[in-house]
Amino acid sequence: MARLSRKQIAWRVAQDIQDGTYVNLGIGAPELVANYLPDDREVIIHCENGLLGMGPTPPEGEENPDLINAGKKPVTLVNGASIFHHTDSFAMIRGGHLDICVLGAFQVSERGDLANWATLDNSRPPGVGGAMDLALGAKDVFIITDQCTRDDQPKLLESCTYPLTGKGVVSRVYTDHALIDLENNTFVVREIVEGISQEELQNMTGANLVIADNCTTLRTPEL
Amino acid sequence: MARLSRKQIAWRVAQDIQDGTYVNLGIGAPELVANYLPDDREVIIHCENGLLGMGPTPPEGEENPDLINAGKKPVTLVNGASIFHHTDSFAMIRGGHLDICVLGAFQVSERGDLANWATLDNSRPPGVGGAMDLALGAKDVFIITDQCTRDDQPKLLESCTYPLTGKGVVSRVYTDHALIDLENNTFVVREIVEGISQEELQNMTGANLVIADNCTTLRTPEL
Amino acid sequence: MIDKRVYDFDAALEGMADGATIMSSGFGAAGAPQELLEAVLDCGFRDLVIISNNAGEGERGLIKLLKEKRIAKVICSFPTSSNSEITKELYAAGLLELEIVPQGTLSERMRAGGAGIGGFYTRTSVDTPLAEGKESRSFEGIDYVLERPLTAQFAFIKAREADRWGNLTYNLSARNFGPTMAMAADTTIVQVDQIVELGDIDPEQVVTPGIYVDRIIEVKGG
Amino acid sequence: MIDKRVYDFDAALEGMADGATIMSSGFGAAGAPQELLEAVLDCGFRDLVIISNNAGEGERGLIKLLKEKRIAKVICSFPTSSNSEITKELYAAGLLELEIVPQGTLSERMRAGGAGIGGFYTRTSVDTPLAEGKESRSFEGIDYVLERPLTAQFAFIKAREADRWGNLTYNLSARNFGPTMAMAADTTIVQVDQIVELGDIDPEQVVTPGIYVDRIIEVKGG
Repeated sequence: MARLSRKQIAWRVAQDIQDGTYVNLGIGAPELVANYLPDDREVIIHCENGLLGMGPTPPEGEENPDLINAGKKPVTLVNGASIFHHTDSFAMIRGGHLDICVLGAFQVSERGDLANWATLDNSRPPGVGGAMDLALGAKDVFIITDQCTRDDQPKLLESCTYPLTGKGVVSRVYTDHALIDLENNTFVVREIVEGISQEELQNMTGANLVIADNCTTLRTPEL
Repeated sequence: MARLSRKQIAWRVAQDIQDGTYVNLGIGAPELVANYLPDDREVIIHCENGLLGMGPTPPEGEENPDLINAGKKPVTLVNGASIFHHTDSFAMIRGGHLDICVLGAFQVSERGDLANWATLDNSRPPGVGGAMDLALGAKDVFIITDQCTRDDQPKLLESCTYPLTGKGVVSRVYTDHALIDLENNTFVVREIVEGISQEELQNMTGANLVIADNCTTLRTPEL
Repeated sequence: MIDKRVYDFDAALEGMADGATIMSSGFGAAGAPQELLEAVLDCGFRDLVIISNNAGEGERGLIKLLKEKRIAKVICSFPTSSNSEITKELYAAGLLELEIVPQGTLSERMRAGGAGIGGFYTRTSVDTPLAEGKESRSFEGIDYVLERPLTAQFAFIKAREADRWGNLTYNLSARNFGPTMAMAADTTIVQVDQIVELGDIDPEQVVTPGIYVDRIIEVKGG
Repeated sequence: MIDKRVYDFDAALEGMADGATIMSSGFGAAGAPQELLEAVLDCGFRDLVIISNNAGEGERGLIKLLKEKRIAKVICSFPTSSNSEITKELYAAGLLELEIVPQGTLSERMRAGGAGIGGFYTRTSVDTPLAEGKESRSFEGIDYVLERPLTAQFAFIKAREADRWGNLTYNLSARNFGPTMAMAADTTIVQVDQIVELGDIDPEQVVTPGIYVDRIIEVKGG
């Protein structure tokens, strides 16, 4: 069955990030988005640990352990970057100044609820990081996730069963099979990857899908 | 009757500011304290408008309109100074980080209440500035004031009649006639200027004075 | 391309209207955006609500707007200055509304507005007339008042340097309210001494990151 | 003369005891005061309460203290790291208490502790398990939870440069929690790459003013 790679999902997200956007890219798959931002756009990447204007990964041997991103990976700064302390960074996040935050998800509900920090397994230590701040603070929250878990459980649901990160915060979900907007407490499918039928997509989803009138095929380069 | 000048009161205050003290000097007479700090002490002067490490008044012609103190007078910076924005400056004040603040007063009560921002005359616009923040934030609040108003009304009272700046905040009062501590809701006289009797001082005060066992003569240079 | 530079005051003030709420940086004259304020005068706007530590100083900026009766209300910590009588005159004549806020509370309320804080508890103003009508509350035996965030449609700021992304540095104690006001307004308009190339400001020395800035106008000698 | 320099770790840690509450700067390994933390290990202190964004990273600092079971509790946003299993093991064995605080709330609570704020309302964690047991409140139809200030007996901070008054600069993103923790602790102890002469740090480039710093120890290559 046709399915986008993580890189392809990240590519698709990148196309939606307009010139002049301030964006925070969460740890994991969202970090890949930085690699696919079109060259003709100036997009300013925020890192929760106090950077605005993150640049590409440094060449091997030129990493600086004091210049890292939220995923604790070495990064660089672009011209026009700024550095600030953590409280100022989260004032920026929580004060609603970021246009977009891209996050991963365990579950998303049709009301836009996001669960991405804890499961129901209490044997492992929980950890929330900046996810709750980002989910509530950014003007738009974009989610990168698979349509289903590895054991074929849908991740897009009527209601989340895992503890929430934030309620009603998700704007748009990019999955391995589709691009889905959250509108009026409904999953509205905008784009579906080639080779997936609407029925197949619905079967992989734990809530009712509405197919947008102008729903198109989700195409990406090979990545 | 023997009476200290403003400069002499400021001199007396300065003697009590120990090496290593972080001190804020309020607008007016408190500003004079900076001129009399003993040379062998490092005292770091804070200005509410975002300076730590205020230096002396610049020579004429070398004033910088962007380098001023809380009284909006041109100042300089000492080696080791730092500059920060207003919210950080008041976080410093309100967070209890300043050792001493020297302020003027309209009235001080025997419970240490301070009134120094508004009278009962409503025809003039009120203005509080940073007085309330300083009065509550500094570890010790020292007051420079005259024992009486120009029309001979006592300024040290059982209770303030003017609107308060802060309740129970004053540690010590330096007047034109005496040095008086606030202890257990009582004015305790530590030093009296030469030529003033205890009775005369009591008659200029609107609350009961207790004379400390070791009360001495308040001596200052001619200034 | 992100380019926040504008080249005349009409462009700087786009979207402004009568009754606008404007935060204006500065402590006395240091850091006061006099040219931006005077452009508002020239544009004819009235009934302004000004949030500023002082209601002007000397002869320029807010004092000019006050003299022309363009300002309906000032939210400030200290409205009068030693070198102007206009605030006293307008207040005595009932032509100017004043809301007095302790200086630290004023600054912290703007920070709260910019940082998504719904309210905070401070000891400042407890047991004073400025706490009247405010909720109070005790934590561990210490009394606090509840203060709410303060935001504005516009912030006018004076800075030293800016690049086209809006990163700012300030000159010495002229920094004062600029960084906080830039966070707290819908539209932040900055007059700068000098516009520099992107990359000319060391990232560690940026005081206000460009994300808080909407428009920059160079005012030489401003 | 104000001289906050100390020359060995015993002097740096003076007054510490078993059960101490310590804020420790750093985001992952960037800005983590590894040598100060390891000095605590060498001094034998136990039952420590650590406030830090992460419960260690790699092999050093907090990880060493965890391995030696010196830490009773960690208040943090994210306790585990990709390169250490010790936190998971201790937690699973019931040997480590964890208090999970959203990262922005953690930082803001420390700021409140340093700035005299009695509490603040934030949207973060509303409708989540991390808001359980906390007061909630609605302002203008938006829900907030009440968060209280966080302070500590000690803050351990890594900085780039210091002068003898304790003015600090930081290196790039190693700045992270240092400036806030310095405000929030009774005693702030800083390990710096380099001690410089008073006056060598431009007043406009000081990130942490010396008023927040109690002791400085130079750790070359730290």
